[in-house]
Amino acid sequence: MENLIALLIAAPLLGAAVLLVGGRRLDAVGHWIGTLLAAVSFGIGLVLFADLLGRSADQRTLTQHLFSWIPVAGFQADVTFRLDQLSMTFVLLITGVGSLIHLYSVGYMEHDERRRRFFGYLNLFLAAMLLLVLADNYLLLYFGWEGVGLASYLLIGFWQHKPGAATAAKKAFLVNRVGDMGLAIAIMLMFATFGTFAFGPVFSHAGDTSEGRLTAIALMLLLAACGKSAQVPLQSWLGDAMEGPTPVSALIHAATMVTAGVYLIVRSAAVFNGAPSAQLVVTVVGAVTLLFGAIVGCAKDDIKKALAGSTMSQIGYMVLAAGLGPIGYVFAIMHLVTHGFFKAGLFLGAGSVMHGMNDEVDMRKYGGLRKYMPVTFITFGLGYLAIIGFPGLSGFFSKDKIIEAAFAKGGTEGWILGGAALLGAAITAFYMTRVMLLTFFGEERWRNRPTASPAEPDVEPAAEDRGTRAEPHPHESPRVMTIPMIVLAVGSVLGGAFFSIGDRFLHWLEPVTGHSEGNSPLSALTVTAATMVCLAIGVAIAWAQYGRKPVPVVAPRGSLLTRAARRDLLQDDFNHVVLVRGGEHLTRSLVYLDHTLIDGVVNGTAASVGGLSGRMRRLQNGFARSYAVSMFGGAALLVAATLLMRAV
Amino acid sequence: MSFPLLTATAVLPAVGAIATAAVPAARRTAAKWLALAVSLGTLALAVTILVRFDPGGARYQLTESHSWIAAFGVRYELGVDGIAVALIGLTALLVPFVMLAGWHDADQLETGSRRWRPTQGFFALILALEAMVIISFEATDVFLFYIFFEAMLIPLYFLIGGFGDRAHEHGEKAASTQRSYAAVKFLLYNLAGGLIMLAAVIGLYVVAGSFSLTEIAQARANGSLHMATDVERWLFLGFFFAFAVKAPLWPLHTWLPNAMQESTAPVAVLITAVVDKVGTFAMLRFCLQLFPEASKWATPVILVLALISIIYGALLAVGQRDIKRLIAYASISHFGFIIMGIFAMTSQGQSGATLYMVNHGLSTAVLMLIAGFLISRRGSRLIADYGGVQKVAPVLAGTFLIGSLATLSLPGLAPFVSEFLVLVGTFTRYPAIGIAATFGIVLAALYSLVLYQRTMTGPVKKEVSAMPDLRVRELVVVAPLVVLLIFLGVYPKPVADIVNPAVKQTLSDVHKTDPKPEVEAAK
Amino acid sequence: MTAQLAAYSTSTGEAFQFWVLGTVAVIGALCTVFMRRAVHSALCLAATMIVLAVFYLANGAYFLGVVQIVVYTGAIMMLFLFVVMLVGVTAADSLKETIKGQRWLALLCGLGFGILLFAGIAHASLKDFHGIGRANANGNVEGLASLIFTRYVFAFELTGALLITATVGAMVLTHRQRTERARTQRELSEQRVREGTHVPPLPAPGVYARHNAVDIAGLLPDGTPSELTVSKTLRERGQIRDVSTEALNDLRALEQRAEERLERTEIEPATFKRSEEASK
Amino acid sequence: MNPVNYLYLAALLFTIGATGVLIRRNAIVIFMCIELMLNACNLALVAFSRMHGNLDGQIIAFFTMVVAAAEVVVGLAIIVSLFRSRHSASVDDASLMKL
Repeated sequence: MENLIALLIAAPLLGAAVLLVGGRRLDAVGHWIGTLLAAVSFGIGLVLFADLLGRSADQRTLTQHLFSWIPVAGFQADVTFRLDQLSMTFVLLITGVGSLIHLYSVGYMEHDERRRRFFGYLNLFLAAMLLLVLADNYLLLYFGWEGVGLASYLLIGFWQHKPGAATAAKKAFLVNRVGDMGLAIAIMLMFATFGTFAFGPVFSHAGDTSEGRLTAIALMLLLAACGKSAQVPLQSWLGDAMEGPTPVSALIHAATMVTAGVYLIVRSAAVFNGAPSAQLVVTVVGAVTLLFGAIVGCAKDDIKKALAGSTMSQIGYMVLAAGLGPIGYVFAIMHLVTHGFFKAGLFLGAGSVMHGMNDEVDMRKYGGLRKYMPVTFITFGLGYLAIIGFPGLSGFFSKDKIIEAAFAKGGTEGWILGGAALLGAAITAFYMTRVMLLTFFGEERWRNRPTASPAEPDVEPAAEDRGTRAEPHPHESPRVMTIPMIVLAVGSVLGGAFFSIGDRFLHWLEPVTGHSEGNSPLSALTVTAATMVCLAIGVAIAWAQYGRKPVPVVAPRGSLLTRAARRDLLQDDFNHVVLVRGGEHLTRSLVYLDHTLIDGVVNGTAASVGGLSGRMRRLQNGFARSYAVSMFGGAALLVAATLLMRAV
Repeated sequence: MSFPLLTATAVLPAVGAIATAAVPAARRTAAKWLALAVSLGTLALAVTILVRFDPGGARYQLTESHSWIAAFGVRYELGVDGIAVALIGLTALLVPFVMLAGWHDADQLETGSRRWRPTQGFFALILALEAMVIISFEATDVFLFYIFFEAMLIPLYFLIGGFGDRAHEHGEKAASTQRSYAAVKFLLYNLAGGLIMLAAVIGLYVVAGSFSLTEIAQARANGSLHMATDVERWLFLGFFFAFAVKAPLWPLHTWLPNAMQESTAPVAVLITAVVDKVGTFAMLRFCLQLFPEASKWATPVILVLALISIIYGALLAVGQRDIKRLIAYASISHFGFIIMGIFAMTSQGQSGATLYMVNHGLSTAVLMLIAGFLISRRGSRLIADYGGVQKVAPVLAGTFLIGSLATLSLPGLAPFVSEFLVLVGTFTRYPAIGIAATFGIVLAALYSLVLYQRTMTGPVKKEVSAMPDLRVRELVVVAPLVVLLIFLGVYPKPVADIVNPAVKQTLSDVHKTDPKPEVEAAK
Repeated sequence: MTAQLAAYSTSTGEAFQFWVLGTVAVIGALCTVFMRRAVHSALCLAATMIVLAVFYLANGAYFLGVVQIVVYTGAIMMLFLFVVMLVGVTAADSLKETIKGQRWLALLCGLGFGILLFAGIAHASLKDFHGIGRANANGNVEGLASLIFTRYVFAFELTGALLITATVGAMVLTHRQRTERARTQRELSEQRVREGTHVPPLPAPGVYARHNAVDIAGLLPDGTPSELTVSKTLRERGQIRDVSTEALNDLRALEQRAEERLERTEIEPATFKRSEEASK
Repeated sequence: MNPVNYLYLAALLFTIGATGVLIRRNAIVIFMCIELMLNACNLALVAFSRMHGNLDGQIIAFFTMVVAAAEVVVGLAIIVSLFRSRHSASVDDASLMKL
């Protein structure tokens, strides 16, 4: 059984290799090869899952040792895979949702001549992500970690002819690199502390070292998580990442990339449990991001960016939960899975809408689409209900649990965190309702629209490159795109219930992450009630603002907060001014210094030597007599010298 | 007396150089093929060395020893340890590719006259350089090493000054002046270093009464040869200065950007991927073995300088407008890593440094050669003159991307392994410096991706719209290197196994052991 | 005083001789250096050398003394004089220094060197000396000969070779090889015509000059001397005598005398520009 | 009188000659000065030979004369040819050694 683990990764990797090296002759079938191999990986995953279920809870950890990767005295990095309940969950999520997105892309990318390459990148993405979750030591995890970064770089910048896309891709990679730096330092710390960075020994000996060290390691891991999961302060790349094709957004947000951070934290539970102060930081980061993303989501008119904001805040929920320690780990993962379903559904829906609307992304130019694309409407609607946590749907269970856990943290922290979570729930309800209303209800604002495209800063430039801005004819997407949406919708409806009824998920994960009931000041019922209230308020406000009165096609100037939120709460501007500008000045001045100072010293010496010799050269006036004088003087000196020698 | 394999490896290219130079002007192509054949033969010999070398065996193997200048006890002593084997392999491997890449570089100088034979000269010089580099990797006699360490400058001087890059924003005239400036600068820098080293070599002879590395190292080890502290330090500085110039360490680095910028891509590859390695290699072999105490004494300063090189080189790379210059500064940053790994005095650090020498050779070769192809197509070295190449020449762009990713040491590509080893090795002994050096990986990502984005992505520039994709010859050059990059990134064990024993011995020379982890969790 | 005496001791006579002739020698040397005309220098040098010859004799080096007179003052100085003649006897070169600081440096070095030598000699305590007598016991020349042809024979032969080489060298140096064919009169005249210079023969010296020495430039109608009339060699040596004013001055003197005789004194003697220049 | 005086005289003459070499421009006069120096040396040698009571000094003086003769011959020949080509015997005119 263990030997199958490698195949999980091998299948998509093979796909990537074949598709990228294969060349044009594969253009015709490339996308099917990619999809097939993703599905194959999913199949293997299912087989292994079945096998795990067949074992007793403590037997559910399989490891496969392939070969020794970097053998240097004392530094042993092996290519070893570890499949336990946690990684199994991820494997199923990644391959499952991933395959669906592959299928969807077949339709979505139909008209793109570089579709084969696209599928190659998708497969690479899956492979890297699988490597990340299956690694048995941190260095191998780092391998997958950076692999994910690369794949996201390639996919976000897939439409490379768009400068915006290329820049967004570069930005994503760089911000991730900052996180990676954290991971690298964490690994170095582990090696210096434990002499190894394999999961087993590190976790088992986490208790033997000082809390200070553990905190340092944990914080570095958190930095890494922030980078990948787009948590404040490293969240800036997520919004721009929308430059990529919509399936990519779905993949990044739902199945693969952003979940990696949560995985890292949960996986390193042993380390975090030993460092409470670090955990506090984690929760704070989670809470802040949760609100940050939600606020940003409210202001965006670009449907994808609005969804991106929601992703940010949902991941915030997960990180918050993960920061709560054993109380929250399980729920973090659970929310991650459910979120994987409905967020993928939402993005695919958004993609479907754009597909029907000539790649228009500005929601203010949508409206009343429900009768033109019913399937999309229904699936999207179910996803919407799921994400706002409508009772009975998956989001309800997972999010509710997290809010409870937040309160269960106890003390003022508990109240603050719980409050933040509740507030987040309200805002989520608001902006998702907004998206829903703007897109599928109201009058059809896309008819006889004003010609000139408005120039808000956050209007998606993607529209220029493919398709024209002629009046669109909304239509339902082809079957190959709708099927995945339907499947995901079903998942997002039933998932939560399936997991929570009888705490299935809890028992499944507990052996890995451990679990402890906190002592919540509030009963579960009160929390749920509160959540419902917030939800209702959010929806109501949204209805009041967008449902009742007509929506202007051109966004109103809006309040200060709105404008700030449109600009990602000015966080990008901060980066630009401080980092980009500062960096440019620094490098430019350094280049100047290198030329003038260091080179100048060298050339200066050369010049001075030249000048000196030029001056010496004047002594050679060519008159024999002056030479004679010097000779005579020299002779005199010699005589003097000899005499002195004799004298002394 | 068995077959002198090492001598053969060095002599073959030397003879080949003479033969190539002797080919009449009309038979230009024949000269090219002859040179290529010779370099391939050398590669075969290098592979033989690799096979015959037994990692578990004696420290120096395949040794040869003959009396040469008896008066000064100078001996013709050759011998290879794991590090040398790896680097000889790298050299012998790169040269054929370099030749293929520069197949037509000398043609533009052809005037058709009978007496003027630039093509023959170009290839002969490359072969001569190869011979000298190889023998300086093999030499275990300090004086012998010194001679070839210096002689290397001669062919390289002509390769830079004579066959330099014709592409220049201000036209042919400016190009030629720039070229000669670069060549002279290169020569003066290295000569200065060499002369100081010569003084140190003589001093060493005065102190030790022998030039033989093995003898002196042994004597140092068993304490029979005692050096006064300050004497040892001065000698160490003399040696180190020369090596620091050759493997440009801040602030002795400014010759490299000019040299790489003005020489054609293949020559630039030879400079940074092969010749500069002699410097770092010599630090590992001579500085540490001959002057262990002084090495330890100088370590802090050198580490700081290396750190500065890393950050400084990366920052300057970000600020460059010229593709080759950018790559040059990136190399400076990487050499910072190598030197840091050497002087971290941990087995991870030094193994990493040695692997780094090999991997950096490969990655720079890929990046620089493709950059060369790019420049030869467009006729400009300025980054701003490119854009959207990815659209018209996907294969070129793809390989270029792989090269850039290797430069930013992405896991899965060879440089990552070495870089991470160096970082870990440094961190375990000097945490602060290790962390500071980690910033280098972010900056590396910055300049690599900026380079790729500005040249390859974005809307297609008019000038590049007709650019052809990689030709077969170019593909033959690039593909194997790329494959090797990936292979060594995923499975570096073969090289590591060869290197590790030598590193262990070097560490024992300086009486250093790896710091123990705080918790013995490995057991 | 006899040779025997001079051989080993220094008599008061010799002392007297030394001081007198020494002074002469020094003066001669100084004159050699400071005379403006090469001829005078040569003569002064000859004087010094003769004095030295006497000193040699006084020191018992009879052979050298004779050789000094015969070879140096006889042969070498004559050689010098010949060359001087060739270059121009009357040619006087100014002692004005052209190279900046050369003279002062030279004097400084000379002074310092001299002082050093004196100091050295003084420092070397040379009190006792055994005279030359024993060495010259059986004749000075025999003594020299026996040494020359025994101990120094090799050096002697070498000097022979040296002399031969020198002679040959001198011949090679002074013998000018004609690189181009000498041009015939016809060609020369044709060239003159072509260049339009001196188509007629050059004017003869002494015309309008009331004087017919070769080194005197003939006068042009306005009374200015014409260099062309003097031969090239003299011109190069700068040995042209300018008598253009003499005649006029004579005339003036004559007229003045005539005036005096006729008691006409009020007439101011006309001043001639040229004569003034000549008097400068 | 002490024969050392001869040495003093020789030194004096030598110095004068040397100075003359340095300050005169006329090649011929320079040569004369050189001769003067040589003679001074000879005088010193003769005096030495007298002091030491052997003839070696005189022998050397003799050789000096021979060498001087040879030197003068060649030197004058050079002067002559120089004068032929440049119509001047000034050494400063022959300043081709200048860079």
